[in-house]
Amino acid sequence: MAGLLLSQSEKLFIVHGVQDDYRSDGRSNLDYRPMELETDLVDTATGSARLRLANTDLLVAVKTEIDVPSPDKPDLGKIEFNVDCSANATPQFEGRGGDQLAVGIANLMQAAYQSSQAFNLKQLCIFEGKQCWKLFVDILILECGGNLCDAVSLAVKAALFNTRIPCVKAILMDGGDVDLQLSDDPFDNKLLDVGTAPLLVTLCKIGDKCVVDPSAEEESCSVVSLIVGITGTPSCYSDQENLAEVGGKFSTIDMNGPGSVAPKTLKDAINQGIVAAKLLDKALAKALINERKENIRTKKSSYGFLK
Amino acid sequence: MPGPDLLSSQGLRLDGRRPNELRRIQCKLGVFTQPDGSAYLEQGNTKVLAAVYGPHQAAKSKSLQDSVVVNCQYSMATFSTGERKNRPRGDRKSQEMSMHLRQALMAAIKTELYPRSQIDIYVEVLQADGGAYCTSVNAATLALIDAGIPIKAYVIACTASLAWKDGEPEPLVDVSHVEEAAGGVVLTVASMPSTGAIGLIEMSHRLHMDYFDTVLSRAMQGCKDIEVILDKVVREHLAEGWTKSDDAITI
Amino acid sequence: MPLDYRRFNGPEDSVSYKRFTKGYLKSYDELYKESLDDKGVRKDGRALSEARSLFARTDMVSQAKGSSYVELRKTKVVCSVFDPREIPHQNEFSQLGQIFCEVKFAPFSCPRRRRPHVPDAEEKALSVALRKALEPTVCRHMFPNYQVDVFIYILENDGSCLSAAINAAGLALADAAVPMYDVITSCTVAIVGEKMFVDPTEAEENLATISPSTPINHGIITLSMLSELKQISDFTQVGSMDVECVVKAMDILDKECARLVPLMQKVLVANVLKCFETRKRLEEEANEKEQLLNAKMDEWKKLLKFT
Amino acid sequence: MAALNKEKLKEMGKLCIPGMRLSISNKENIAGPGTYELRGYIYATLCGTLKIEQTESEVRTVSVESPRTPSVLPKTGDVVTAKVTVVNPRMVQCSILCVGSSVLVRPYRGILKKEDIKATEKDRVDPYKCFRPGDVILARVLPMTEIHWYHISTAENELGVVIATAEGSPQGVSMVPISWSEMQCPKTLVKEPRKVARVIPENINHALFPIRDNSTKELEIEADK
Amino acid sequence: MTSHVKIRLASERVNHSVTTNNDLPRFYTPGEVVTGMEDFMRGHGTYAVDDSLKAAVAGVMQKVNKLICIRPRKNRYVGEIGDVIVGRVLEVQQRRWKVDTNSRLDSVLQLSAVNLPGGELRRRSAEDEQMMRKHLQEGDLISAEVQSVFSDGSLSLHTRSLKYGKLGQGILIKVFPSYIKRRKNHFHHLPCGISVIIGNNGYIWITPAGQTNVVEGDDDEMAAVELQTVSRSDRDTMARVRNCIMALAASKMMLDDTSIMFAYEESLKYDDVKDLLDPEAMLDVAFLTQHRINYVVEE
Repeated sequence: MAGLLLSQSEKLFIVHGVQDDYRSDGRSNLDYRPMELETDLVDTATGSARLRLANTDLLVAVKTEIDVPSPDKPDLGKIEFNVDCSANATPQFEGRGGDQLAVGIANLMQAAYQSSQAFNLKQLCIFEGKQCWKLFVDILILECGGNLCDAVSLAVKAALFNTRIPCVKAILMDGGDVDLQLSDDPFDNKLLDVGTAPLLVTLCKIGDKCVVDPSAEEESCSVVSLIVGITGTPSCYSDQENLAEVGGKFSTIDMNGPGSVAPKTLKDAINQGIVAAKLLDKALAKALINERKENIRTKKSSYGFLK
Repeated sequence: MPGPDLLSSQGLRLDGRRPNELRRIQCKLGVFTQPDGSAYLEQGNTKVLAAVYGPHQAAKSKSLQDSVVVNCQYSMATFSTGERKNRPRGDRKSQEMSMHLRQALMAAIKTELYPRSQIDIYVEVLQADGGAYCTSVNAATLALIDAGIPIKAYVIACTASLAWKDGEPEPLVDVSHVEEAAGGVVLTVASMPSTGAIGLIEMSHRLHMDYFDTVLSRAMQGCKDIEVILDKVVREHLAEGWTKSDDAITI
Repeated sequence: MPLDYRRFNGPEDSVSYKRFTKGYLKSYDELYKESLDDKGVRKDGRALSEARSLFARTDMVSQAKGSSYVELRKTKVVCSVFDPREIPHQNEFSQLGQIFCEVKFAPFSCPRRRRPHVPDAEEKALSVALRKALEPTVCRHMFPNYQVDVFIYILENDGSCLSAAINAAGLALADAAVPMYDVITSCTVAIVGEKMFVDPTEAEENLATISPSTPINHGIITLSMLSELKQISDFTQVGSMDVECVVKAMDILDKECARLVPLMQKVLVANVLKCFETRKRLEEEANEKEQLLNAKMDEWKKLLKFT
Repeated sequence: MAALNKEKLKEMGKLCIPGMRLSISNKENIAGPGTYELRGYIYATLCGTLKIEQTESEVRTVSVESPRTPSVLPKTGDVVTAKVTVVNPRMVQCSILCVGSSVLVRPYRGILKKEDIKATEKDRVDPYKCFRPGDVILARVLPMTEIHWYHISTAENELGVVIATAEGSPQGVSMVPISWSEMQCPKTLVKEPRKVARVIPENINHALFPIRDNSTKELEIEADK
Repeated sequence: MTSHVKIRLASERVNHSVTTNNDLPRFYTPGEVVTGMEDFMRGHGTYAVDDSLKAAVAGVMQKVNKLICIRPRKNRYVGEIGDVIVGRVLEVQQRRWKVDTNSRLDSVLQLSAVNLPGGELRRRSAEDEQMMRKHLQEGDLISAEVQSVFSDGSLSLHTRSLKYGKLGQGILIKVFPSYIKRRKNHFHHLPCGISVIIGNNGYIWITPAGQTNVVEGDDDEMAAVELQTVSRSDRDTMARVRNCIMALAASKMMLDDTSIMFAYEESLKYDDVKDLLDPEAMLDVAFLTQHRINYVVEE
């Protein structure tokens, strides 16, 4: 994002603050700002989530379509990320103004979800070689207050957690063509297994230290930030006890911004990223499971942008 | 004549409404902190977010000496419709919508107050279930009010259609997507109900001259009804932000 | 998209006929065996930690200010760099100049045919990665408000094309006398389990991208270094791997990048020598011409006096 | 080949490539063009040869000279050669062709404002009486304030028009300066006003069209007598 | 390493309103007739149709003699001569700076309206222009006073006083200008040991008390002051004040030194400053502050 204009002494103040592990709003370098999450608020999508992290506001919707698997990977489904920077966020995004940022985030998400250890595309297969589900994950950025990547990954994971795929009742083979019969019952559907879905952690290098969850002001003080995608821990998302402790692996690492880093900083930062990602994953799982429990008890009413 | 099936034998519409009944309207002003004004509006299942930036300094190339530049962008989220859209904006339809939006709002904004400035109005349709344009106009009006930009009166848009009941014409207000798709006439009116001025009229499909007035007056009635609802919300919003220490009244 | 509508363009998406031959879809193990035999020798005879020999030269394209050609056996890349020019559609004052990168695959560069005009997603991603790698290398404050164009044309792709492109761009920038902080070198490693394929071919890259059924490390890491300053200018990773693996790969890449530096230096020194030679030759020629001209002048003057 | 190279190397001096550490940076050693300073050392930014110049007593400027035209833009304070493209009452627009002695690959746009034309009597300057489109001028670059436009100044004796053709004269016939503010066509003898630069002749063009000082002119006239 | 991550659900969303719904004033909405009488003067936020005066914005009426204004809940800053503002330099132009002051047009700071190092009035020469960027460059924050308002509504600023000028280290908060209470003094040294400048334009500047504006003095001295590290305790107080102001603004409360100080005192029961980022704590602080203000007003 085009940086905020800051004066040299404001930047200095922020840099000194990071050095001192005490930021302008009282957080330490490893603290996140409070977030708010809601799922299932877009009726036209199969799964959706809205995340608000301080001023950053996102809406993610998952739409499912039936597609033909690629010939190289006949037993895998497809997932596609698409980011749209709404001009509501800033007038700079008007027209095609937000495209560069949008493509950057979409590519990052695509890379993070590439490995089957991050997201198993086999669960989207309907009929090997013929039919599979294609998930369109549409991310709409409504307001920017720093730390977009982390927020996007959290909202995407929540939206996927909320996604219900209709059950296939029957597959009819008519010559070479496949005819699917989907269940009409809206409650007859399956949930996706998203426990391992990766979360992105942005480590913003300010001065000599790295901070998580940078605000827009902090982002403009930094010349380079490191984005790590770390796979989730499925045991957080499930009641089953005997799940193998997997996850916590890097699914993508990328550098952003015009600066460079020393190898040691990079090594420290990725370790810091793992710690942060595990905490994020736990908090997200807790929130999602709570919400699901709440919805079972009471009839869900969507808050959305009201209230 | 299309549309005999738009009304049931009991005189109810496909979604159970009466012909002159609006869909449920819910809204909120000031949803975001960064824009100068913002609003969220739901009309039935059509959901729209609007944000207003400005008035701020206009770019040199656009700047007008005697009035404000109003800049609108209408955009539909890719997931807003049943079928996924490929592009949120830039296609012909949304460009046309942006133009219509601008036209309707320009009629109300007191443009002469802000020379060399610019007002940006951005509308994001999150869910479209018929009447997305109307909801956008209404949401934009609320966002303008939230931003404290002077307007002559509420700009309200509403649609109306025509159905047949026992051989008699029966106009329908606030057309939903299903009714739109059924192929009847859809008349869109953007007006300032309190002054009676009309900013924009658009109609699709064919309608006999004789029935135009009835359909139009039903749409206008719809606008008036919506205005009452929105006015109430605006007042509530003002009251909510009211604190006692406010020294506003200095008589 | 410019499409010729007067002719039949064929389907948007086509499948190679090879897909229907036997043994097209090899199993993971088969692919693995193909890439690496029991003795730890790769298909092209290299050891795991052995990079392909690098051939590089400058001055390839006469129209460009600076250009280079880099070859890693079957991966062949041409790069040209042009003088700073105005940034189109820019209306904000920026203290730092910009680098515009465009990576293009030749239509015949790989088995899959490429669309000649429209840049596809991979090309766009490579362009962004290249820009990010070069930004910390170039002294951008020397040309505020202007941009330097870097064009990469990939003649043949057999893996590691991003590192090849970065290496080529570094040489071409130096050749164009664009001020730079350091020589930039880059290298890629493909990871499959415990094995690390340095400077992988395309087949090895593919193998590393396929997610194996067991939760082992896999993925690709590309790193570019400014070796004198000991700074990492770009780091990209995809796949799934744990911290130890990333750190180990970093060390390998670090060494490999350092190994390339003398090679690059040699090329650049040769370039300088050649430049001086040409300049000397040109100067000599100019002197000769001037002497001739002076002689002529004297002749004329004599004639003038005479008349 | 190697021997040859060695010989040449001696002749050229020390070769540099970007990132090479050249010397310590202190009061005695200053980073010059083609170098940068980092953590107390001077490093090279270009491929080329090392030049160490003794500028003042005990101060040495370390710089790198590239065999090619460096890919840099006109800097504040540089003297540039430019061609006038547009003249209007407020300013003169021109395209910058050379910086110092190096020719630019592409021209850059320059603006010469009315008040920057002359050092004295700034208010009474008329751009039309100083420049005409097509003139080649020498100018100094002012600090950059606008994107894509270099502000330049000719408010020095040595800056101003160097090559100009009078109206109606054939192409290629340059006028000869006859005073600070006038030039004359040697062929048609037309006099035109210009902001003339005082140039010290140094190459062949000046040999063809020598710039005569007024003093020598007088001598000649005397001789004629 | 302790990290702090909190994700709440929308169902736990906090309503920031601290309203006591008993004595609400009369609100006007656009298009509503304010008065039918002719002998009133038309002020901001109103327009005349035929013989009646109508509201153009949604808000409350403000009547000064015969001038009727409708004041909206929030809008862009409308400057008045003598207002104290905090602004950011956007552009360095010839003989003037363009300054962002949250008004509808960029404000102007003329080169002749600043105290340049050297003191006395000098002829503003070409060298000065080149020095302009040294004095104030893009991104710099300044405090200034509105000198005059141009006919198109844009503001002309001046910094010809020791208390105005370039700002050093600190935190800037942006709130809507209507939340700022107009006072005689907008520069406050709070008892908690820090200073705030509450700009009329809604920009609030928080800075350690020792750091007065860097206006005069030679360059070295200026640089030294600017580079000093702010001590941890000052930083802590500043962060607390920042979060308190954010809490008050989220509840749409009026801001002045009293409300900020009240909020600061109420917030002291939260030991950790970062706890004040939680919506519940924010509401709590705002509510208690409102309570105290009500109490003071009744006294």
